[in-house]
Amino acid sequence: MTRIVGHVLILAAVLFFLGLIGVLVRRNIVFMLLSIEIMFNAAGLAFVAAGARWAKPDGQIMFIFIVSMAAAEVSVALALVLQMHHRLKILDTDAAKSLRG
Amino acid sequence: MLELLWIIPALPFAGSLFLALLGRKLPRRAIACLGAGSVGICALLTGLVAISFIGHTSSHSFTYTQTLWSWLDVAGFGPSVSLHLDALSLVMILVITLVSFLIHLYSTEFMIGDADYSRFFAQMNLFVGSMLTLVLADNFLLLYLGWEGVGLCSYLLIGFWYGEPQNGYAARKAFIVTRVGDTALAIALFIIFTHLGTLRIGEVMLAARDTWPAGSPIATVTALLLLAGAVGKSAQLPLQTWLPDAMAGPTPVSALIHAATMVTAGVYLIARTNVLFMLSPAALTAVAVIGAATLVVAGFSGLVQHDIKRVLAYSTISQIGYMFLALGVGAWSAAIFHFMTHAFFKALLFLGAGCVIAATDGEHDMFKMGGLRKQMPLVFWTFLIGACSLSAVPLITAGFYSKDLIIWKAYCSARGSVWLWAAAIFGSLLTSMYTFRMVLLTFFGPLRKNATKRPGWPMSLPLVVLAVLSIAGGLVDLPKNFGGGSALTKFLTRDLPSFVTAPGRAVHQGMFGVFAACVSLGGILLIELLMRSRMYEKISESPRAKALHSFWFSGWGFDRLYDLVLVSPYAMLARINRDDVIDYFYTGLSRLSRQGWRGLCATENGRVRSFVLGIALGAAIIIGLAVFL
Amino acid sequence: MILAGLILIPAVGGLLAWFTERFNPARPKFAALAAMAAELLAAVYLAAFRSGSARFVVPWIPRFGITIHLYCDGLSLVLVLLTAFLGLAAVASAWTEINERTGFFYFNLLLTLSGVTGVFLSLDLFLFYFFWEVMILPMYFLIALWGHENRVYASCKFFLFTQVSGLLMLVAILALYFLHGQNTGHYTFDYIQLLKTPLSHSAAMLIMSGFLIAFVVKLPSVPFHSWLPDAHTEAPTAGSVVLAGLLLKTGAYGILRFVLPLFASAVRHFAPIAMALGVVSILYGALLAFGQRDLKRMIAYTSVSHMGFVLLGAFAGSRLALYGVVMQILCHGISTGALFILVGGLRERLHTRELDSMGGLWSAMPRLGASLMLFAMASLGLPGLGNFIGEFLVLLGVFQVSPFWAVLASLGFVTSCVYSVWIVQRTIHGPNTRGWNPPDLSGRETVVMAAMSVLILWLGLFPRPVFTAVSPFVENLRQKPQSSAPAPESGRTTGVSRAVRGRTP
Amino acid sequence: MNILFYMASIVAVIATLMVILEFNPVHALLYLIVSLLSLAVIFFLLGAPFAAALEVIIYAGAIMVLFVFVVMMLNLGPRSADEERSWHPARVWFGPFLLSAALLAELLFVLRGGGGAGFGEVSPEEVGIALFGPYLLATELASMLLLSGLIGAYHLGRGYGEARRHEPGPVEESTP
Repeated sequence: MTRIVGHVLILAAVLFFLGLIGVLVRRNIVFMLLSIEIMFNAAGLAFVAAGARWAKPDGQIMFIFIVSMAAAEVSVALALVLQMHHRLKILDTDAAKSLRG
Repeated sequence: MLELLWIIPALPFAGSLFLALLGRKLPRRAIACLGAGSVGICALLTGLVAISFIGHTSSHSFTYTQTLWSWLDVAGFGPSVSLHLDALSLVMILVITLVSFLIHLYSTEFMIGDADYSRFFAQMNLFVGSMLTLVLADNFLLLYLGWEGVGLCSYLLIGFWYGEPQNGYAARKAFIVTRVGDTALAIALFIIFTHLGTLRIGEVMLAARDTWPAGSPIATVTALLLLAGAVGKSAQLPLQTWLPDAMAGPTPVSALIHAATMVTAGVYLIARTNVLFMLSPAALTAVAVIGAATLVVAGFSGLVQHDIKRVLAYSTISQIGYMFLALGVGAWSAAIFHFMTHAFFKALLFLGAGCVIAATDGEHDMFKMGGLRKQMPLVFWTFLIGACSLSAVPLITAGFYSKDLIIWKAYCSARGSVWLWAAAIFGSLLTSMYTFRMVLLTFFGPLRKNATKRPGWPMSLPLVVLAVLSIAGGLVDLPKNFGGGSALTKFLTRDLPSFVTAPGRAVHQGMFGVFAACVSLGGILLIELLMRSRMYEKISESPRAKALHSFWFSGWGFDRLYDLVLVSPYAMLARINRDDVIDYFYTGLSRLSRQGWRGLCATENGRVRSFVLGIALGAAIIIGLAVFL
Repeated sequence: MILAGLILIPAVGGLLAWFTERFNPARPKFAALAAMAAELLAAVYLAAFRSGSARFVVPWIPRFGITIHLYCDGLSLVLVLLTAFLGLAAVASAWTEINERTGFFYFNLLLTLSGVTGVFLSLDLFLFYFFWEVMILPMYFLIALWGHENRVYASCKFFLFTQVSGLLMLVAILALYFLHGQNTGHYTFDYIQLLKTPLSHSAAMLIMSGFLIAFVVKLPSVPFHSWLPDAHTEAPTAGSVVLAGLLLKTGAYGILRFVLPLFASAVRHFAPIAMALGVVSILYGALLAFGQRDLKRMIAYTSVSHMGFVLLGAFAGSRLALYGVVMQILCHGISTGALFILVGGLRERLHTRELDSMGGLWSAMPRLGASLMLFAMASLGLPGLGNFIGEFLVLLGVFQVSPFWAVLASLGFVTSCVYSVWIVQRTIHGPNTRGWNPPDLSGRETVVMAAMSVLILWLGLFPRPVFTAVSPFVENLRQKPQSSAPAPESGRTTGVSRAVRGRTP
Repeated sequence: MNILFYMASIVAVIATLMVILEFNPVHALLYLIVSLLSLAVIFFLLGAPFAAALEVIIYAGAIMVLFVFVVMMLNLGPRSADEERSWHPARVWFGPFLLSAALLAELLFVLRGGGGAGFGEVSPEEVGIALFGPYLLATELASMLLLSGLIGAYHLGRGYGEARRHEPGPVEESTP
C-alpha cells in the first residue's frame, strides 16, 4: 500500500494532462468547463494523496476548498454560458473574442 | 599729458557707442562730425602724448603704464585693463590715429550717399578703438580683446553692404580664417600663462628670458603659435586667402583695416614678443621664410588681377611679407618703418582707387577704365606718388628707404641669406610691375569710362596729406649715407633688439642699394614696354600662360584647396548629420519599444484557448527551468 | 526666512496669476511680472544687505532625517540672481505671445522658476530632489500645452530624458542615505552630514554616476543631448528662455555643488572621460548647430556646445576652470536667453523659424539686428563680453591640467565662430528675398534687450564681483574636498551667523 | 486493495479520455461522472472517506447536475455534436497535445520516486476539527466565495431570464 501514493500522484498528473488537452483543444465552452473540472479533480486527488502520505487532515481540507471553489466557479460560469448562448447564439469561445479588452 | 593716454582708445569707443545708440536720429553732418571728430581729437591727443613722451626721455628706456581697472583677479590670474606706452606702441598709435583720421575724413564724403551712414561710422570708430587697445595693451588678454575686436570690426565692415551674399561670404571668410589664427594665439597665451604665470607682456618677456633656454622646444612652440596668430591676422601664407575677398567692403574700410592698420597687427605682435622669437631661431626663420614666400606668391597674383582693389590687396599681402621678412632677419625697426610708410602709401593708393571707383560708378575692373589722367589730375598725381612709393622709386619716395633697408638687411643680417635677399629683390621687381600695370591701365590709354564725379575737399585733403607723407615719411629714418640719422631706428631700438649684422656681409651696401633701385625702376620700364608693345596681351594669349594666369588669378589655388579639404567636408558633415546621428539611437529605442508593444498586443487576441496556451506554456517553461537547471 | 521667501514668491505669484485669470485673461501677466520683480528685489536685497549668504533650517520629516535646509552662498546667490533676472525676462517675453490659458501658463512658468530657485538653495538631498521634480513637471506642461507644431513629441522626450535620469539620481541619493546610515547609525538626507560619508571606491563611482547622469542629461552633454533641440525648439519663447537659461544650469550647479564635493576621488578617476565628453560636446554641438535650418534649433544646439565647456571645466580640477565654469553658466544663461527672446520676437513677426526664408532683416529692424549681432558675438566668445571670460578661464584652467584637451577644445573657438556668423548671415544679413518689413523691437523688448546687453558687457569687462562672490565656494572646494561644505557652526560670514541666530527661538 | 486501486485508475483515465474525446455533451457529462465516481473509490482507498463522500455527493451529485440542467436548457443534442466534430480536425490536436505531453513529462520527472513510506487514515472527525480549528479563516473565506458565487450566478441568471422575457421571438427551448 505504501507504493500507492506515488502512483496516485502519477494518476493525478495524467488526469491533469488530459484536462489540459481538453481545455486547449475544445472550442465549446461547456467542454472547456468540463475539462477544467477534470483538472480540479486531479489537483484534489494530489492533495488527498499527500494528506494520506503523512496522515494529516490538511490534504482533505484543501480538497474541500477545491470543491467549494469549483462549485462557485461552475455556478458563475454556467450562468455566463447561458448569457453567451443567448447573446451570441453559439458556444464557440473563439467567436467570443470580441470580449477582449 | 601722459595721464590722458586712456582717452585715446576711450574716445573712439565712446563715439562708437554714441553713434550706435543714437546715430539713426542724427543728421548726417552731425554724424560726420562725431565720427571723424572723435578720431581727429584722438590723433591730436596722440600727438600731444607723443611730444610729452619724447620729452620725458633722453636716451634711456622709458615706458609709461596706466592701469584703469582690475579686470579679473582669480586664482593667481589677474590681468588688469592697463595701457602701456613705449616707443613701439607710440609709433604705432601715431600712425594709426593719423591715418584713421584721414580715412574718416575721406569717408565723410565717400559714404555720404549710404543709408547706413551712422552705422558705418559707429563701426569704424569701434575699429579704431579696438586697434588702439590692441596696440596699447599692457597684457596679452587685453591685447587679445583688441585683436578680436578688430577682427569683429573687419567682419562687420567687409559685410557692410550685407544685402549682397558675396559680401557676406567675404566677411565670414575673413572672420573665420583670422579666427583660426586667433585660436592659435589663444593657445599660445595658455602656454605662456601656464609656464610663466603671468600675461603681462613685460613680465612675460623677462620671465621667458630667464626661464626658457634659447632654442628650447617650449619657446619654439609658443613662438610658432604666436606666429600662427600673426599669420592669420596679417594674411600671410598659408592664411592669406581672406584678404583679397575682403575687398568687398567699402573702399575706406579696405584702406584703413585691410591695408594700413589691422593687417599689420601681426607685425606688431611679433615685434612686441620679440624676446620669445629671439629665444627660438627656428620660429624666427619661419617668420622670414613665410614673409619671403608670401611676398613672391602675392606679387605674382597681383600681376594678373583685373580688379583694382584686388591688386592692392595682393600688394598689401606682399608688402606685409616684406615686414615679416624684416622681422625674421632681426631687422625689427625696419619692419616697423616699413609698416609706417606702407600705411601712408597704401592708404593713399586705396583712397585714390576709391576716388576712381566712385567716379566711374563703382567700376572695379581696370580693363574697363583708362585715360583718367586728364579727367582727375589730382587723383592721378597723388595715386602716382603712392605707386612710386610702393614701387620704391629711388631717393624721392618713402617706400624706397623702408624697402631698401629690408632688402639690404635680408642679405647682411646674421640671420639673412642670399635666398631671402633674392626673393626680396624679385618681389621688388614684381611690385613695380603690378603697380605700374595698374597705373597704366587706370590712368593711361584710351578713355573707356567717363569720370562723373570729382572728389570734394574731404576726399582730396587726405589724398594730398598722404601723398606728402608718402614722400616725406622716409625722412624720419633717413640712413647715414643719405645724410640722415636713422632717427626712427634709434628711437625704436630702446624697445626692440638691435640689428645684428653677419660678419663679412656688411660691405657694398651702396652697390646693393643701386641694384635694388635699378630693379624697381627696371620693373616699371619692363611693364611699360610690355604694355605699350602689346606684348602683354600676346604673352597672356598663349595656352600655357593662360593656365598660369588663371592659377595666379585664383591666388595659387589656396581657396580651392581649403574648400576641398576643410570647408566642403565640414559643411557636408553638418548637412548629412543635420538630424543628429545620436538621436537615431533614441528614436530607435522608442521604435523598439513601440514594436514590442505591438507584439504584446497581438497576443491579446480574445481567444480563451490561446490564453490557456500561454499559461500552459509558461508553466512548462518555469517547471522546465526548475527541473533542469 | 528670506530664502524660503525666494522660493515661495514665484510659487505664490503663480497661484495668484492663475487665480486672476478668472477675472480677466490679461491680468495674469501683471501678477507674474510683479512676482518676478519682487523676486529680483529680494535677491538683490540678499546680495546687497545680507552679504549674499543666509541659512534656513526647519525639520520636515524628522523620522527619515529630512529637513528643509536652505542655504545660500556666493554660488547659489549668483544663480538665484540669474534666475530672478531671466525669470523677469521670460515673463516679459511671453507678454504678447501667450494669449490662451494665460493664468495656467504663468502658473507653470513661475512654478518652474520656483523649482529652479529651490534647486539652487537646497542643501537637503531629499529637498533637492523634490525641487528637481517641481521644475520638470510644469516645464513639461509649458512645452506640451503652449509649444509649437511638434510639441507632444518634444515634451514627452523632455520628460522621459529628465525623469529617467532624475530617478537614477533618486536611487543614488537613497544609496548614499543608506550607506551613511549604516556607517554612522544616523539616517539623514542632510548634505553636510552626507559629505562625511566614507565611501569605497566602487560605491563612490556607482553613486556618482547616478548623480552625474541626471546632471549630464540636464546639462546636456553628448550623447544625452538629443532631448534638448526638440524641447527648445518646440517650447514657447519663455519656456525656451527658462530651459536654456536656467534648467540647463541646474545640471551644472548639481555637478559643482554635489558631484565634486561628495565624490572627490571618484571625480578624479572619472575626469578624463568627463573632459572628453565635454570636448566632444563642444565640437559636435557646434557641428550640429551649423547644419540646422531652423533658427531655434540652431541656437539650441549651440547650448550643447557651450555647456561642453562647463563639463570640461568642472572636471578639470583647477580653480581657474571652476571660476570659468561659473562665469560660463551665468553668461550662457544671459546670451542664450537673449537669443531665444530675439528668435521668439522674429517668429512672432514673421511666423516662421526657417533660416531659408529670413535674411536682410537688419535694415528693417536695426535694434533687433544690433542685439542679435551682439549676442551672436557673445556666443562665439568675443572678448569684452562675458562668455569670453568664461570660456577663456575654462580653457586656461584645463590647459594647466591637460593641454591636449584644452587645445582640442580651443577648436571650439573656430567652430563657434562658424555657426555664429552663419546665424547672423542667414537672419539679419544677406538679401531680403521675401521683402520682409516687420516692425522693430517694441519698447518692452528693447528694455529687455538693453538690460541683457548691459549685463553681458558688464560681466565681460567688470566680472570681479562675481568672482569675489563665488571664491569662498571654489577655494573651499579645491582646498579640502571633504569639508568643502559650509558647516553651520563655523559661522564664516556674518550673514550666516545672523541667519542662524535668527531662526533659533 | 492494490488491484482495486489500479482498476479504479484505469476506469478514471479511460472515462476522462472519453470526456475530452466525446462530441456529445450529454455523453461527456456521463463519462465525467464515471470518472468522478472512480476517483471517489480511490479516495476511499487512500483512507479519506470524507473526501470520497464529498466527491460523490457534491461533485458528482450537485455540480454535475448543474451541468445537466444547463445542457438541457441549451438543448445541446446531436446537432451540436456534429458541429463539434466539424470544429476539431485532427491537426488542432497536435500542438496542444505536444505541449501538454511536455508538461506531463516534466511532472512525471518531478514525481519520480515519489510516495514514500508513510501512510495513514484520516477520519472525518479530524478533518472537521482541523477545518474549524487552524483553517477557520480559510473556511470563512470559502464561504464568502460561495456567497459571491451565489450572488454572481443569481445576477447573471436573472439578466438572462429578463432578457428572454423582454425579447419576443422564437424560443428555442422551454425552460423547465
